[in-house]
Amino acid sequence: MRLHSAPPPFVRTEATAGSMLGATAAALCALLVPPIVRYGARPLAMAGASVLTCLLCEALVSLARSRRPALAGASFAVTGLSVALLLPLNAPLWLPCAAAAFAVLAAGEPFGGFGRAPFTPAAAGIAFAALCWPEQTFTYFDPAQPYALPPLADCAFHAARSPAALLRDGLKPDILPLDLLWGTAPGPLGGTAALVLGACALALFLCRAARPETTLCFLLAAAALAALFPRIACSPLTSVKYELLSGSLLFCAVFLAPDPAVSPYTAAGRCLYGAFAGAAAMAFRRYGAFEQGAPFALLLADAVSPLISSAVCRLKGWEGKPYEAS
Amino acid sequence: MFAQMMLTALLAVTAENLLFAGGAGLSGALRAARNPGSVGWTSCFVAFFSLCAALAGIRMEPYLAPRPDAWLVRPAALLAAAAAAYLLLAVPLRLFAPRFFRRHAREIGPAAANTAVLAVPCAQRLFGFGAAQAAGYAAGTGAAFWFASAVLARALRACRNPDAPAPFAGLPAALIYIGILSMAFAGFTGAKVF
Amino acid sequence: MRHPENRLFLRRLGIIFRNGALFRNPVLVGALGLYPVAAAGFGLRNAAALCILFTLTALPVQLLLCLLGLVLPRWARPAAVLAAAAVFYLPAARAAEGLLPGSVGALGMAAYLTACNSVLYARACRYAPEHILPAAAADALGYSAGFAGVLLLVSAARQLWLKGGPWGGPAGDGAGLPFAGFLLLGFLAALLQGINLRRSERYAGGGK
Amino acid sequence: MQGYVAWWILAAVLVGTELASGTFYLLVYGLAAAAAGSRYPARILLMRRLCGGKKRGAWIGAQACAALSDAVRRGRPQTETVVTAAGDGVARTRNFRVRIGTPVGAVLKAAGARENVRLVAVGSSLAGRTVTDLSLPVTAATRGVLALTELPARRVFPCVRCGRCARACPQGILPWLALRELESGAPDPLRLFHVESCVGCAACDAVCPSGIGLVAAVRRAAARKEAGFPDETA
Repeated sequence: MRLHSAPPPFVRTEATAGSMLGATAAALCALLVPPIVRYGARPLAMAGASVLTCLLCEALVSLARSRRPALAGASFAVTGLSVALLLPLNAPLWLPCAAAAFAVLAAGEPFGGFGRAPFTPAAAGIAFAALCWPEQTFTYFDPAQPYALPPLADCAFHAARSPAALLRDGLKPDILPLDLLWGTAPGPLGGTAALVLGACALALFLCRAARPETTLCFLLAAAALAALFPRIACSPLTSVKYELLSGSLLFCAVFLAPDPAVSPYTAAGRCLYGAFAGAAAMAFRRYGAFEQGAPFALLLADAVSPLISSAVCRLKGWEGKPYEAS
Repeated sequence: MFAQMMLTALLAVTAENLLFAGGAGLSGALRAARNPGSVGWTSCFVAFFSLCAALAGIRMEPYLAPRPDAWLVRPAALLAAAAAAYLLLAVPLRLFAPRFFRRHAREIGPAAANTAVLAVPCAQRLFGFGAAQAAGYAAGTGAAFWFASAVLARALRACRNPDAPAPFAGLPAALIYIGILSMAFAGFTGAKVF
Repeated sequence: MRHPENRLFLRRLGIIFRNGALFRNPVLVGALGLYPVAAAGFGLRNAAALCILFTLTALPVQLLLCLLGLVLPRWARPAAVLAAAAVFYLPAARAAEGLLPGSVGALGMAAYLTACNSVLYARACRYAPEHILPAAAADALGYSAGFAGVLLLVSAARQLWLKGGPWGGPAGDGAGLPFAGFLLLGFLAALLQGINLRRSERYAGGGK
Repeated sequence: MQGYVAWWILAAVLVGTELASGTFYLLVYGLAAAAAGSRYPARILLMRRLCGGKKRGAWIGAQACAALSDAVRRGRPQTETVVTAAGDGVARTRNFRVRIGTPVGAVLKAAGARENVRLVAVGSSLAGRTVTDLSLPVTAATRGVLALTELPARRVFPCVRCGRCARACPQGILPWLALRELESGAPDPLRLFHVESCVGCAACDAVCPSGIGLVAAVRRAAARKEAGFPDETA
């Protein structure tokens, strides 16, 4: 029996940052299932390309920094899957790759990678894609018509306007609410199936991989703004329904907003952060240049997050206490 | 009029945020962020000089607009106005509040030459602001400067964490931070800054 | 000129120039003059016009401040810099317009803001009045070269990116926006910081 | 009379060692005794419950109490102690009454230690220490022997801001705040909230999902705070 020495503690909590990331990645994979069932292998190819790009970029960075690749964290999978799920299924395959590479190489690694990036990498990747290639990022195929989407090649399709684009133009989307729930409306790959998203959110909160307050405040703020200032002539409830179920808002609220590496430290701070992000998302939808506002809003909220943190610390009286000898 | 002022100030702070969307005056904001104690006063000076620049722009425009070489003379006139505004603030302060002036001399000068300040008359000419709106815009620029400095002060701390690669630690990471943040502002403005 | 003291002097001027142009680059190390690079540096033509404008304003302003250095009180320097920039901007803009017709007008606001930016301000206010004329001139030329180098590099990269890269890919509309400039600046600054770290390590190793 | 003084000194020593280690405590409060409960760190939470945060009480652990009673009533010195052998390296978690001085290896053997034990720790599972020599003796303060077949994995991630450390801390310290300030390179002593009251229970270490050594960070922060502002010391 050869004995080793190690510093205490010798027992630890079961939940680690790695397991939390793994749970998030599993939930993101679950989101891929309905599109795969409906359209074949293309969603898998998109997600695979994006995840592989993230993996490759992280490996390259690790090589350049001559350190052990930090792959066990599965943060690359979360970033890659989030990027792929926020893009349309008909986008050319290089688009998720470019967005994912940007997310890792520009928004993640220069700041020290997982847990250190001041911006949600996936949101930064999507914002980059939206600014550089808006046409490819916001053109959606019509899911009502049967298409064979080839897994790897660029696909020919009949473009349809997404509910978010219609709302932006002040038109009421002519889409059954059930389609919005099941994900048969035009929109980003992972953002359309609201029911699956809700189930994933519930699972993540129940297994404590994410905290619900950010998501709840995000959605509450967005819903309140949608009800108070509807963009289309309809009842407040209808406005809330369409605003919350269209575009990437729900996906961002569930998967990107609770990102532990950027949100404030305290529950109160996280509530403020979520509410700010939700309000900013609605402001971007109304006044912004693109139909998707949530990724941009998250970037803005990430920048404000340290300010919220320090404001909360000051309000709670955690600052300014001198040394007290016991 | 007050409502107009406030609305324009809000415009300056948010969508037309010169600092992040356009990058004007960021050098000054970064400098202020490195020394967080000076942020408040620097923002006040920036607001004051923005107001001076905007009013000077309004005053000069009737004389400059008809000239064929307006593109050439306008910047020079503006710079001269900035020099005058600096003297307008510095001389009385030096005479009547020498201690205050000595403490803040390092902030007043850069604030007068700050690009955000010099950009205000351009914005004012572009949007056709009146005096009240220009005042609001100047106040908004000051507030935006304060906000940018506050954000950057914390960003600089985040950019110097123990996991960041050595070549990126500090300023390079902060520049990338600003780049990503200005992406968020570009989401408001789209493919144009103004 | 072959006198050893002269050689030493020239060498020192060379070091001042080199530091301004590369190792203590005003944009990449000093975080000064970010606006013109980020907002206007998206085409080589723009960049060339800005470089001419910048160098032709910076050099005389720096020399003037150096000459005035001992006469002018410290508190009046900012006003002097701004006024001198206003005066020297006129011939500089004329020269830039003469060399590249229509370029200054196309620059729009960036031309205004390059006439007196934070690089020029910081160097003319703090460096020039306290150094001798040749040093001030070498410094002005050095940081002008540094500024121009960064500006041209960033502009070339963004122009290429706007056209879809060297392999003729899809055009990236975003490259014209300031964020692309900031990101490129960030990576360039990281490269320079890496070089500087390597150098300081080598000096530290050599000193032992 | 002299005998009584000697026993009281022994009792005081025992109480002192109890203060430094152990898991179960009884708080002698007048004539009453109370159970500590199962939440870690038991004694601090018990103190808080019974004394309301005021530093007027003292505690004596169950074993020390028994030894004290033996010493005072029967005049018997403490020669035995109860040791818990636990961990996945032993067949079953069991308590043993062993003589003080028994080698740790003998306790493990009695508990049915497996062949592939790689780490043996003495003391609490959160704040104990490892032993590499099994002939070391059990002392009067030894309460537990932990045998593990796997080394505690210490894959460290950056802080994920879950706030569990602050909830686990019995002293109301915010370990994340201390860590954040230390990592910023220039910690502000006034932002190091309450770090000087750390008792080193390592509850924050145990619950941290990122595996960060928070106790060490809080101790460094306390030293930093005690030193005051750099300007003051310079």
